[in-house]
Amino acid sequence: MSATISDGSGGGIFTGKRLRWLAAGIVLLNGFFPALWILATAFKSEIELTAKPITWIPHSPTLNNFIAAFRDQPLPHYLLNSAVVALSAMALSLFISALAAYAIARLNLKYRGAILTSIIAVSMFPLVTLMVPLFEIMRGLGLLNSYWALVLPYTVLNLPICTLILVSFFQDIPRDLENAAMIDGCTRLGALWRIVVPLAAPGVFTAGILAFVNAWDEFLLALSFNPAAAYRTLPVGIQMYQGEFSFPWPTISAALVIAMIPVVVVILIFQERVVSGLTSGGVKG
Amino acid sequence: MSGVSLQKVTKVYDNGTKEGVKIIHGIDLEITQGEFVVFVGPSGCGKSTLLRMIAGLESISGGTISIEGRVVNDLAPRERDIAMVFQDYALYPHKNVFENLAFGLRLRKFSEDEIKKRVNDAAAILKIEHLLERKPRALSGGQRQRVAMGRAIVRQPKAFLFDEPLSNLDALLRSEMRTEIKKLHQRLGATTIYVTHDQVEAMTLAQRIVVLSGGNIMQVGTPDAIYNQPVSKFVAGFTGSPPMNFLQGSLGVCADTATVLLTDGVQLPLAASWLPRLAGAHGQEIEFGIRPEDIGIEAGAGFGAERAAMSGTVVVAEPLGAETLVTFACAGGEVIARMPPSVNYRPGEAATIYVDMQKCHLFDRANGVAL
Amino acid sequence: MVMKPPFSFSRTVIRLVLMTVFLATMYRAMHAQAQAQVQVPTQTNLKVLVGGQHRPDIFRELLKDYEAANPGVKVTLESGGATSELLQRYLNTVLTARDSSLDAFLIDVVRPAQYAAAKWAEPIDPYLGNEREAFLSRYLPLYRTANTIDGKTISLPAFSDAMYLYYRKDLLEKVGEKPPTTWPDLARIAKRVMAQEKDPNLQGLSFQAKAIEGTVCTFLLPYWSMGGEVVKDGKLQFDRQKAEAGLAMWRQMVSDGVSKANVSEVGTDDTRKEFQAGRVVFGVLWGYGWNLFQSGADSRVKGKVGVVKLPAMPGGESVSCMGGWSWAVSAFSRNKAETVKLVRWLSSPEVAKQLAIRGSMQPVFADVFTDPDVLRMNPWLADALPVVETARPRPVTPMYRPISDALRLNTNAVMAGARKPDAALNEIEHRIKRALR
Amino acid sequence: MNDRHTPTPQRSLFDRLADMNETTLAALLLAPAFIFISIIVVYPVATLVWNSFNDVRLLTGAPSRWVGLENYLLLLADAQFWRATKNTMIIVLVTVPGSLVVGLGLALLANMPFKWRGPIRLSLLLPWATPLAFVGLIFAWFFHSEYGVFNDLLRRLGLAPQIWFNSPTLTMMAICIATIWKTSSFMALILLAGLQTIPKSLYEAADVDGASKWRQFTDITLPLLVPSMLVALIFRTLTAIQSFDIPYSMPGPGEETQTLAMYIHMNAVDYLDLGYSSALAVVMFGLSMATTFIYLRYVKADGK
Repeated sequence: MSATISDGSGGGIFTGKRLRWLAAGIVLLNGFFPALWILATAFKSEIELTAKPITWIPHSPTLNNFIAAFRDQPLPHYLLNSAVVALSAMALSLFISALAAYAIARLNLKYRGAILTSIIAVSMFPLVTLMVPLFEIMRGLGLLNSYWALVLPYTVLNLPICTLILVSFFQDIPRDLENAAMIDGCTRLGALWRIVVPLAAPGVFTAGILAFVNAWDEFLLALSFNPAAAYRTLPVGIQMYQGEFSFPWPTISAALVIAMIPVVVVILIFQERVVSGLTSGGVKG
Repeated sequence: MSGVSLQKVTKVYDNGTKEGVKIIHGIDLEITQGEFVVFVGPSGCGKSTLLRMIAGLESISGGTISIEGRVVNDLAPRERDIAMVFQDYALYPHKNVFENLAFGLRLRKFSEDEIKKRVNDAAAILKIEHLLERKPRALSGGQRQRVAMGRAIVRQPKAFLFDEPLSNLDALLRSEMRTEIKKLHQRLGATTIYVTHDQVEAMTLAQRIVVLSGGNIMQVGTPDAIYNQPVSKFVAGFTGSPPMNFLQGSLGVCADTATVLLTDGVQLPLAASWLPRLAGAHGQEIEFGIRPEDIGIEAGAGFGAERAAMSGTVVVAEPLGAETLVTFACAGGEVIARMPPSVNYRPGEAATIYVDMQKCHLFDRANGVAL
Repeated sequence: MVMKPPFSFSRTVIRLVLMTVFLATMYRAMHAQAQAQVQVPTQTNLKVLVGGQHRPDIFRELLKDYEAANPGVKVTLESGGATSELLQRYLNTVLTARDSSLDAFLIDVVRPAQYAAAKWAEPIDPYLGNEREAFLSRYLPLYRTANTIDGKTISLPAFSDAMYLYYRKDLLEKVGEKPPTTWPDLARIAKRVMAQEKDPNLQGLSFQAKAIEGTVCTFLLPYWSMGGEVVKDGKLQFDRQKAEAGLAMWRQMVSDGVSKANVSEVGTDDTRKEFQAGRVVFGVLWGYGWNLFQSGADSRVKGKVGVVKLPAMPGGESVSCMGGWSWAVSAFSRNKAETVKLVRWLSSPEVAKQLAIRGSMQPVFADVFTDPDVLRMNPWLADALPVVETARPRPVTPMYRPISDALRLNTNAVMAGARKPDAALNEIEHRIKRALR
Repeated sequence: MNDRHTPTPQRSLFDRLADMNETTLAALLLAPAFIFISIIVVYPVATLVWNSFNDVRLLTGAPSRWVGLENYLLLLADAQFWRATKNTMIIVLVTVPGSLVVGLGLALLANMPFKWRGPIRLSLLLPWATPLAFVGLIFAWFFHSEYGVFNDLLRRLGLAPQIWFNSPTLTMMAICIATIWKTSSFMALILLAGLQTIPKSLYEAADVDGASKWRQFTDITLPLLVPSMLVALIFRTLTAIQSFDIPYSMPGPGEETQTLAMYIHMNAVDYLDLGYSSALAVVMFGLSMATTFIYLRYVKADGK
């Protein structure tokens, strides 16, 4: 798939309907194939799984794997942990980066550029490099095996992208709207929460989704800081299905399917906003 | 009682140097309660800054501003009890018209009944009752303008501030809204400060005009005073459309006569009333100012007794329907004259024009001050 | 600017926060409730961690007996990481964090040195008082030694294990061979059996070369057999020639077609499954295989399995790799005395007998090996005892983990053909030296 | 009419805070961000650098000890460090351009006028929203030598199936394919954003000038996409240097396909060797910094 295919602008080389179908096919296949394959695997029995040649569509679909997925590991518990961690990290990073972004975008700041750069520089620090000292800090604070152990680092790791997006959205909002609100009776912060932030909703939304997905995605810190069953997040929990001696693929597939459902639902509901938020210029920095 | 009072108000921006950049140079101004005052001046003259300082949107570097006797220097905008209409209206895009109007009242914890009453009253005054449910983006420019004003009205504030509110409207709507604003002020009688760069708005709306330039007040006065007795060439050139004509010359003053000597040997006799003011001014370099409506093509009626004739060449004639503007080249410069529509000049044609010496203005060429 | 439909940020944030708080509270409540049910004043709550492979179900039953006999003590069982490494990774985090929530845990027999050095385990000796000698002398000497570091009893043996040679009695009888005593002998017999059976699915020898802990033993078995050592007095003592010969022996098995070409993908349970399916003549495997071969529902080798000690290298001695697990008391426990009491019970002959009967886990007491009740369920244990008694412990050092990695990863890479033996040995040497620096 | 003034709101302490001068307010608003960054980034980085000059091995139980550059010297002589670095660089060099090209392709395809945009969008978002650890598991399954779909396809095409994870090269290929799949969709989203900001009139003008579609692509689309691409590339490169989840889920033979991040993790969590892992981390941080600076230099040069 190379650049030779099309210029992409308003049709380009792909003027034919058939070619357009082909394009749609490629994109859809790329996006959905792994998910569909896992879905199919989740309905296969252990015997069908090891059949040769492998089957593409389950011959005798079974729900046993889903039952096993719930039986072998506390899957709902993992889902809950992931949700709590990702939502808290998202809310916290939105709040903190909204304040910072407002200061950078609006207030009379001397070293505006340097401040923004230093926030963005956070993303230059690889997570693994921070892992060890962070582990020490969490240990010192007694936060290992707790939600905070993940919420705090995820919040900070999301600050660069959230701040970047919010700054560019805040800058697009006419200053006089804020002035009007202050004359109408708001404090400066009141105007920020009542007028600026709601108007930057697409940006807030984009930043929020990115923050959520980043936190939902994270594996390394979750694996290292919260190994206890009570605080395992999904990516770590899914790894727990494998045993000393076995790797139960159908059960893992079923667990993956269940784990992906909330995300797919979120995407289905918000896809419009995600894409429009990303395309309205926020991400381009 | 004083509506808004400015005393030695200054504004200095920090530009890294010790002194900073001075934007407003010690403004003194008293605006009485209920008065409609217009700040006018070219862009960059500091009029908007001054307005925002009154609103509390800009800090005050020196001096005091008080509203109805209360010093507001350190008060936040919301505590000053003022309302402001912005150039781009600044309507909250995510709230409908009703909520836009109600926002300020809600923040002040008014009862729901009171809010409804005030919003409906304001809407009735502005004839926007049918728009209350709409979002700003579904409104036309003129409607947005009305909503912006409505938002100011419902608050019944101590002072209305307008920041070039009509500049985003097309010419027709602009004159319509101008009339509306004037009517509104007559109806409410609230202290109003209105910033514009448009001298027509200033002339039509103001009870008093404040002409600003470079952060200084050039002149404060009624529209009539500003128009007819400008204190400087700057003020004179700022009002009127087309503006006042200026020709360079010098003064010839004898014991009982005074003459303006223009280039190319043109001499215009000044009225005797000038003499007391021109003692000892012989030979002074001046600018001779005359408004377009004070130039005629004949010595006939409508002009004062003392007219002076000048010969010139027609450069261009612009018929406007009710009148025709004719540009003449004469006395080393160009003058525009407001002529009746019946004149029929061709470019290049030689003509004699008559200047109403009762209405002429003389300014010191060095500092622009009126003589 | 174009504005989106109404969206109240503060409302959304409040909702999210409320939702989060709600979820967390619900979760906490669930937990608190679970704990409240058992919350009786003056009660001691102990938490014990076992691995996923340690039959938590059996332990749970046994612990009920303990609770019945000790009113006022409530024991919660948590089962952690599925493999020895994952379990240890979990314990690494918990213990570096000085977390007091776990009171006791099962640790691999290779780890007491690490627990002693890191001071993660509470030495048991002070709690034993005068009984110390009498108490400890009951254990198999090898296991007593393995859990004693610098004269301190770091942990108490839970069960033993060793690597055995499982073989197909039926197939060997067909060719009239006895179980082999040397590896070349094994290869020879395997080839004969394979030639006889002509079954393309039958392999001669199954052993593990996947990058798992068991592969450390794969490396060590021939190396030890020739008298090699890895760590002595905290220093590396590496005999390259012996190591090279050992690896060469395994590679020979593959190149002769005795073992599968993809042996680098073979893990412990792959050997078990294949042997159980009747596709293997000889299998190198831990003790857990026996029960499954003899009584597994789908076993095709019932009554056809024999167990002997592992073959030796030519001219060398027969050795096995010692396995097993021990109970350690957390140094951060808040109820050490009670926990020691529990752990003493857990490592007692009575419990060992129950574990042997119910889960065919190998005891750490000679007399339990020969207990008639135990032998009725696990007749093979009679053969197992001499193997266990002569098994060798893997290197005893706090830095066992990096040494283990060096050995198994390199063995795996060599067997996969991804690394030359020479390079692998260089790396083993280098990494162990570094770990022991 | 001014007989009924609206009451002035009460000035609470919060209001006073909110009304303070802008610099103080700005400092207050920035404070939470910088406090968090200090705790989660600055302090750890400082400890990291400090630890890298010490022998801190929790497994030995010995107290930590200043050893100067010893950890760095060990690192230079450590074959596994070099191997892990090499693997990491391969992943960077393959997957960064790889996901850019695939992402560009997807963006161009997705930018075409479709009636049903929903499924297209979902298919772009799905890989992005699938956690990396899941992607690793899923692709490990895909490449399974016996039951994997890739070998099935090879068989169906009449080609020899491979034991992917027995060979370092094939394992790296599998890791790169999985990584590109996961990352190209976000790349596509960003590039799609870039594509949609290119005014249509430019293409209309080019049509009038008689430029071919290909010329329009090379002379309009690509150059105007450069800014979006650069931002995407910086972030993509930084994450590629940190590759952990996917290689961790798809281990090759021995440690042949270990990445730097995995090696750091192993030394830190499994060996509890904080000194050495810190030295490794400092080196990795250096790599990230260097990469960023190279990009920034390019951006600056490009800006002129």
